[in-house]
Amino acid sequence: MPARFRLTEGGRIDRSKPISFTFNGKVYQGFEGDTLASALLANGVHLVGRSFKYHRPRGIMSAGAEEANALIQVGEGARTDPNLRATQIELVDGLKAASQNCWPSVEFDVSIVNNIASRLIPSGFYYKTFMWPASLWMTYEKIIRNAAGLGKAPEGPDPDSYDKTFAHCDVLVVGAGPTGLAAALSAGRSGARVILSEQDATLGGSLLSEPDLQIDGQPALEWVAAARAELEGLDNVRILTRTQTYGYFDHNFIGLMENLTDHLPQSAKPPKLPRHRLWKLRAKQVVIATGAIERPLVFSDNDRPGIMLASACRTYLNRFGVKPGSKAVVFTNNDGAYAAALDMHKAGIQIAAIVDLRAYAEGPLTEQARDAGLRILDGHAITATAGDKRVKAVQVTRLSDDGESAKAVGEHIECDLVAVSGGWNPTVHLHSQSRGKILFDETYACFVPGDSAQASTTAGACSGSFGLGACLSQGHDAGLAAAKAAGVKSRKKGSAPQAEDPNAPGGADRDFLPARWLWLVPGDKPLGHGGKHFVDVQNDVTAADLHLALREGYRSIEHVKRYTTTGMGTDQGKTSNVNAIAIVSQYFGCPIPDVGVTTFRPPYTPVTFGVFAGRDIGDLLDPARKTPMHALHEHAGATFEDVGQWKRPWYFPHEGEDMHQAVNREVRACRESLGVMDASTLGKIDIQGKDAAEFLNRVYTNAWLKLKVGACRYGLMLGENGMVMDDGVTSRLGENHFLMTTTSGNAAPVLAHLEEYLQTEWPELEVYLTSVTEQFATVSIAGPNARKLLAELTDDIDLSAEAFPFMTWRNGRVAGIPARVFRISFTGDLSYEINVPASYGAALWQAVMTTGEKYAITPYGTEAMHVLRAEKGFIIVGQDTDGSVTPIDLGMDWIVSKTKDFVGRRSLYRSDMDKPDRKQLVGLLTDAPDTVLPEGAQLVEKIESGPTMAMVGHVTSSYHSPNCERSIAMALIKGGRARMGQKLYSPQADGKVITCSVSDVVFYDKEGERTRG
Amino acid sequence: MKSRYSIFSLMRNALSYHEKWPEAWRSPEPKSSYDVVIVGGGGHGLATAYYLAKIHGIRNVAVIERGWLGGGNTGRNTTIVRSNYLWDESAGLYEHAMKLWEGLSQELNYNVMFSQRGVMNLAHNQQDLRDIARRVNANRLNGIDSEFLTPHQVKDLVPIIDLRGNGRYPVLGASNQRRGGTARHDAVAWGYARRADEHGVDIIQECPVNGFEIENGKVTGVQTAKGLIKAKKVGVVVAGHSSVTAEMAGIRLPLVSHPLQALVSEPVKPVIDTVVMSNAIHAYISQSDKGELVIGAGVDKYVGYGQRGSLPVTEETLAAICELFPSLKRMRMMRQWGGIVDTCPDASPIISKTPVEGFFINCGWGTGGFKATPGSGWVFADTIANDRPHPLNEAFSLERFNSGYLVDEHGAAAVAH
Amino acid sequence: MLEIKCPYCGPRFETEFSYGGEAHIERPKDSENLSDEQWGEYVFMNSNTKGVFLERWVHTSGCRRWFNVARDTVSYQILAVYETGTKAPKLDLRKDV
Amino acid sequence: MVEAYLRQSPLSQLALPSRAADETGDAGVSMAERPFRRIVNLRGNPKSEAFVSAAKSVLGAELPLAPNSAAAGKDATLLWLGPDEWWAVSEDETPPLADKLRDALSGQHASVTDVGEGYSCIAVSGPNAIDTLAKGCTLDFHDSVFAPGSCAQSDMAKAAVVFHRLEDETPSFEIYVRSSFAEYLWRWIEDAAGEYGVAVTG
Ligand SMILES: Cc1cc2nc3c(=O)[nH]c(=O)nc-3n(C[C@H](O)[C@H](O)[C@H](O)COP(=O)(O)OP(=O)(O)OC[C@H]3O[C@@H](n4cnc5c(N)ncnc54)[C@H](O)[C@@H]3O)c2cc1C
Ligand SMILES: NC(=O)c1ccc[n+]([C@@H]2O[C@H](COP(=O)([O-])OP(=O)(O)OC[C@H]3O[C@@H](n4cnc5c(N)ncnc54)[C@H](O)[C@@H]3O)[C@@H](O)[C@H]2O)c1
Ligand SMILES: Cc1cc2nc3c(=O)[nH]c(=O)nc-3n(C[C@H](O)[C@H](O)[C@H](O)COP(=O)(O)O)c2cc1C
Ligand SMILES: [Zn+2]
Repeated sequence: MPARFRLTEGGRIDRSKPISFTFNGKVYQGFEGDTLASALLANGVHLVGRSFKYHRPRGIMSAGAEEANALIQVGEGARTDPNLRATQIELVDGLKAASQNCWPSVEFDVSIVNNIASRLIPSGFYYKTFMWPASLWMTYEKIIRNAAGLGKAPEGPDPDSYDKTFAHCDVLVVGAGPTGLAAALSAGRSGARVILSEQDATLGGSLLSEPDLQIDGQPALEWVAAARAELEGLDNVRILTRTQTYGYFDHNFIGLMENLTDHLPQSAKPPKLPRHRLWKLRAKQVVIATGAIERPLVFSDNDRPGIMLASACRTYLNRFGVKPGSKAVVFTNNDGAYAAALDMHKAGIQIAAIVDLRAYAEGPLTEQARDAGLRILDGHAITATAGDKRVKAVQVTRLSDDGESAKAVGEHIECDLVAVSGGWNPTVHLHSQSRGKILFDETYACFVPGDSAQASTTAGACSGSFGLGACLSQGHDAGLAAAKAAGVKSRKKGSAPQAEDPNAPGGADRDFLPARWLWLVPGDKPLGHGGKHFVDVQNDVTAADLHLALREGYRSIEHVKRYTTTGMGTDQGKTSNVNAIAIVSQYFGCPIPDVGVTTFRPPYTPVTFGVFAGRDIGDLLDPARKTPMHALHEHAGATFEDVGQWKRPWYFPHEGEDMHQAVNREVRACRESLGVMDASTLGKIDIQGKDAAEFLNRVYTNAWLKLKVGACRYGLMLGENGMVMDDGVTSRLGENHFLMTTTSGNAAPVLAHLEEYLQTEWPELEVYLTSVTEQFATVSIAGPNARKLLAELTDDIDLSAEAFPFMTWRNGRVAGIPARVFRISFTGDLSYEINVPASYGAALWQAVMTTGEKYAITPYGTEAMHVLRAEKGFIIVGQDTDGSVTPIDLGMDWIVSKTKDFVGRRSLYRSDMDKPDRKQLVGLLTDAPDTVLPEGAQLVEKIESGPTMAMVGHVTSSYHSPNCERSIAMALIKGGRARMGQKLYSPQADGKVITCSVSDVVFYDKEGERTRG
Repeated sequence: MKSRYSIFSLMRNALSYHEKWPEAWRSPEPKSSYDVVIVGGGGHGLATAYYLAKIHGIRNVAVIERGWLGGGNTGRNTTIVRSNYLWDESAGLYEHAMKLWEGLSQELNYNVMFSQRGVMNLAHNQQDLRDIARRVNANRLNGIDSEFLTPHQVKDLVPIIDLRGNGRYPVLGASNQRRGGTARHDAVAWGYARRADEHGVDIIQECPVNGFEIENGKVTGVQTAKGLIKAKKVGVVVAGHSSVTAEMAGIRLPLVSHPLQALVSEPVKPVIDTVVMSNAIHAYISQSDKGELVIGAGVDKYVGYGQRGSLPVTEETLAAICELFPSLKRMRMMRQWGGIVDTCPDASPIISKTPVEGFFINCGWGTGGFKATPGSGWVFADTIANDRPHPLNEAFSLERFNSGYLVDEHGAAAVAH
Repeated sequence: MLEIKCPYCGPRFETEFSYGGEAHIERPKDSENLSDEQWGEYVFMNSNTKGVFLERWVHTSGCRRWFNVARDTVSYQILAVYETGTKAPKLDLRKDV
Repeated sequence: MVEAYLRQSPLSQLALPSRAADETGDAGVSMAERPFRRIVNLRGNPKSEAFVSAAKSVLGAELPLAPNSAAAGKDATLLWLGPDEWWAVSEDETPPLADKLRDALSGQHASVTDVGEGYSCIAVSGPNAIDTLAKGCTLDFHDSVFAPGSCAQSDMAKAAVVFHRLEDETPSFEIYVRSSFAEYLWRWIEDAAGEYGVAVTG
């Protein structure tokens, strides 16, 4: 059964492909090529939603991206999308759509009481009330929140995937109306790499709504088809339909969002095709050909369903073959809207009247309407409208000469459609986003682009040229010029397409003038006393609201916007902003440009969050860096900890063990027999050059010139502010060759820090730095049996304490693999770090594990390592320091040279640096040896009864130490070193207090015999 | 008092079709001289003027604003208010502000919609957990409400959160300040403006300050687009433009100004009832009373005076949001903008006297000064009125960058917002 | 997203670079003899220029070289790129400030 | 030397051969791991006659001096990485170059460092190779900008990489990535190429 308002022929819909969909639970039919809006209109459905604040019935107002009214919830559950514009939703089989912001239904919405009470809730009412009693605000707020919002957020994780891509081109053309097509053709023919972006599914722009125009001697749409075919044949041109250019950023960087699958039924979506794609495009040149948007008139109760833009009526008729009503009143201030009257008349819609604000209606189209015998009421205005869920009548009254008031009693005209035109606004959004100037054009009463700030031009209706002929030639010229400016040497020229309008006097170059600019159409009652003159229909902002804001001193247009919320809806004021500005200018009696405009911001129309994430979510959000031995650790059941981007084994629980038990076992193994850990993640920097030692001397706090080849030394690195930045062991591999290690998380920052000083402060130093972090896999063995194990694995290194002492390194073979073995220790036990080529890391690990079996070799993770080093009082940069700690604070004066300069040195001597109450690193021993202080616990000198207590410091590291058989902690305490033995208290969140005393920070093997043994 | 706002005045005015509402503030021409000129009509400047008049009885005050009042960062921030800062000095200052927030609507007779819906900072790794514990403990001992939440408690408060964070950013816990929340940013500026005006303060908009008159090391006036205005004392509170403005008085500051961006989604019915912040993955989210999701992103790394942020930052932030809240992937960004924030090396503000006598500076609030607005104005007014820092802002002197006594709120304190 | 012309690798996107703040600030050689204030000036103070700013960048994801850039901090237009250790070229500062 | 079979490539965990088995017919993108490349990082001053000629004597070809360009040496492919930095990349079987370079350059301000163990190489080719790479990299891979024979250091997704475009009719790239990022990057590219069809090859 064909829908009631569908024409039997005409339009670009495919009548052979019916589509069924549901709206508010009811099933309807449409055709391929329909939008949800056109299909609803074809079925006579005009009431589609409720407004934000007053919950007034709202219909479909436009036929494009500017739609402010017909916002729809599409889909269900996790795959639902709120606030979609019905005018841009392509109809797809099985589409489920529903009205939003209404309860229980769009037909009967209880919140309509807000409309009745609207006198009490003008703009900004909430700033003036809900203040008493103060305690009730949270309750009021809850009610306000529930009433606000439009659609509903999805209810589960989005099952769809999103994509993003970078792209480059010589010329981006935005908009594929006649202007954009002409530009793409001329630029494409010249050989430039062109991208053509069109938000619609189809090329043609406004031509899709034009029945009669001709271009280059053929019907306009045949020209469009030919243009498309030609462009598709050029391999230097890419056409992106369903792709809005949403943002114009610095350096001609442009954001586009492509919709790839929303128009396909679920079953027809290719499984690996993402839903939306973000294009991040660098264009050498941009041609903005985004057209213009028709402006509504601001008159009394201008928001009823059935009140639409005149151009939208033409689009529904000509593009979709849908009659938007059966009896229409056209309301205009210009000649252009007569095209809508004529088209509707031709299609059999009764034109009850054309109400024209102009004192005398004239113009080429006006004359045609006169000739066609249509009733024209010039010098008249619609002063009131009636109809609950759809407009059913208007009151038309003669205007005073100045247009300020309506005379006498008007005529009541019945209708079910009002087609409105208040002129046109060029779509200058992108131009303005690019920081291009915009100017006010007095003739057309609209803002037009001024000078560009970036490599872009505007052309066609977007630049304020409304005739088709001008659009085509401007587009053509802009495309050519852009290609040239992008440095393309033209292959061939071609001439601009020529337009004709066989039916129209004035030909294809007519625009919508003459017009009369009457920004606020008088109603039958004073403003604000009865009917509502909506400016922003989505946010329910009326002209009276604007006046109220101005009266209250919110004079800047930016204040007006924020106080009334005009232009702040999902449409961002595409149809309302200019009207609001004009009404403000009238209030002040100043020229419109003096009011200024609010800032155009991205996006042009809303862009899905998911597309910004693309595939960079889930396990691709951030690289999980893995060592060569990772799989073995996984196999061994390790629990991993993130250290920077690295995955490091945290501990290796045996079956039935909790973390505590596992860590205790691992720690004990390292002291009693043999532990092994994967230390591959340590940063490694290869340093070569004749000034390498001098360089180290400048970046570390201690001295490096005399380190012997074959030896290693611990170093501390500061920032220029004197605070500890990193530490690690550096080894001298040759006279001019060092290998530096850094903490795992700091490898890149340290290399960057070194390069910075090398290149910018000391370019005279002959030093090269190369990251070799991943060149080596590092297996660290620790424990009394470490030497024995190593002895079994190597036969070419003399492991005796004399030949291979602590803090030296040797080359040799370990398990047959060429290796460099360092005798260094972070655990405080006999320990070796074996470095082998990374691809042998797993092999070495396995060899060590197998050979170590007889020593009950125990793999240990970062947690056990932390306990072991804490037993020795070794710091971890980032845990025991926080960017506000100096080496002196750490008690590491011994490593700070007094005789040379180094990065950060001078900062250590500032006046506040040697204050006795600076926080210093000390140990803490709890009174109850089994109680482990929580890390992050704060300490006080005495317990007060009240909530506030003066803190003296906090716990940075704290563990149960199996080797000390008690808890141990490290803490930064004000003047800590002078407090040895002092009792401190740590109040816990649960009210308990842990008592402890200040101690030395080394808890185990104070003499370091185990390390050196 | 000119016209009290209340439900009754609203009803009364409804009868006269809201045609009789008085101006919230005047738009006066500047006088030739003032006791104090405040440069910058953001929340901090307006609050300073208000407290100067209200508490210190200094009513001959002008606030000089380059554009429209509240149009700087006050009008473009993500509105998060909390006081759970780490160091004693910061805690003192922000908690003072918090107490003022709690009575601000009544104090100003302007509903600033201060919504104590709670502010949560997520922990994603072991070091986050340590830092949070340290801060929560410190807060409690400073008398600031602060609690640790387990992942399950987080989920209860924010049902749409994905605790697994897909493995990369699991939610291991959070700190929570229940008294924290949001406030309607514009209303804060407007409310202070209205009350300051009522106390006689002249608010001069659309009037850039171009220089200062300084004689013998003492400030005597302000050069503006509307001519020279004499002043006994000058307080500069211009956020992103602090270096530029201080330079006019020959003062150098340790600030970097760069764009910080934010964005809002389309409005929807309530989906998230608290404020959730994740420093590790750069995302801050709350839902405004109107229904938009208000999302704060990171800063562009470079110096910038363009009130816009770059796309990579948006991508990173929204990826984080999608990661934490997978059901929000289909929501859409409605508007995106930037503000210019002035960050200090230690992420703490400067509220200080300067080498120029009578010339005071309040800046360096960086990405997080909205929450301090009432407190900042309060201590700054006190400092200006008495020519010496109030104990609450003593630590925030300019001098600290020489002596080394920094109040380093980086890292541990969850800096931003 | 800025496009920065690395003097060595050619034009690349902003994300390949790291920012290094103000250029031409030399590290004092005799920090010993500086007052706290002079040292504080070197470590912390910043011109933070609105307008054409001479700043340092490093091509982190490319050649890892440091270099200098003259950039308008309002329009973000890049007026010049030049090597570390060389003087800023003469610039037409009227442009777009 | 221990048995070479004990060596493991960074992508060995992904079981690429089994992925190769479910290869699709008309894949837009082919992917493969090229493990165990030997890479020597060479630093020196290209304006120094001595440096350039010493390098040439070992490598058998001039070091490429034009930015982002590659050259074929006797036993190694030479990639320009920066104004004073190159890679000499060779297959595992070829004789090691590092020591020879070190000898030839001794006494000069230069550095020679083996780095190959720290990298894996992922080959990506096919009609949609460029579309795929564009998803993760800001570089313009168009023929007119990044012709066959070009190379560049850049980022791919969130990994730092070196691209080398091979002299091939279908777009073919080799992407060198630090081993620890290899698995991430492989999966990222595989996912990005999904819509074009992916074939994993030997
Ligand atoms: C995107 C974003 C999100 C943020 N989110 C939060 C948050 O969630 N929570 C939080 O606490 N903080 C947040 N902040 C920070 C917060 O907005 C600021 O710290 C705070 O608003 C600063 O207030 P102000 O009054 O000092 O500055 P502003 O409001 O910027 O006021 C300064 C005023 O000085 C004027 N001015 C400048 N130069 C001159 C001159 N020469 N002459 C006259 N007038 C001049 C400016 O026009 C401006 O109006 C955010 C900031 C941004 C940009
Ligand atoms: N006589 C009149 O009253 C009058 C008024 C206005 C327009 N016109 C006619 O309209 C036509 C204007 O041609 P035109 O090509 O300049 O404009 P157009 O409106 O025909 O085409 C603009 C195209 O840009 C697309 N677009 C807009 N913003 C976009 C974005 N951000 N991203 C992607 N696509 C976007 C639109 O979907 C549209 O297809 C001419 O035929 C002109 O005569 C006439
Ligand atoms: C908390 C908050 C909520 C906002 N909500 C909206 C909104 O609902 N609609 C809208 O258009 N803009 C909204 N904005 C953004 C403003 O329109 C505007 O972009 C911002 O104040 C910056 O000003 P500018 O874009 O004029 O430079 C909001 C801003 C903030 C700070
Ligand atoms: Zn480079």
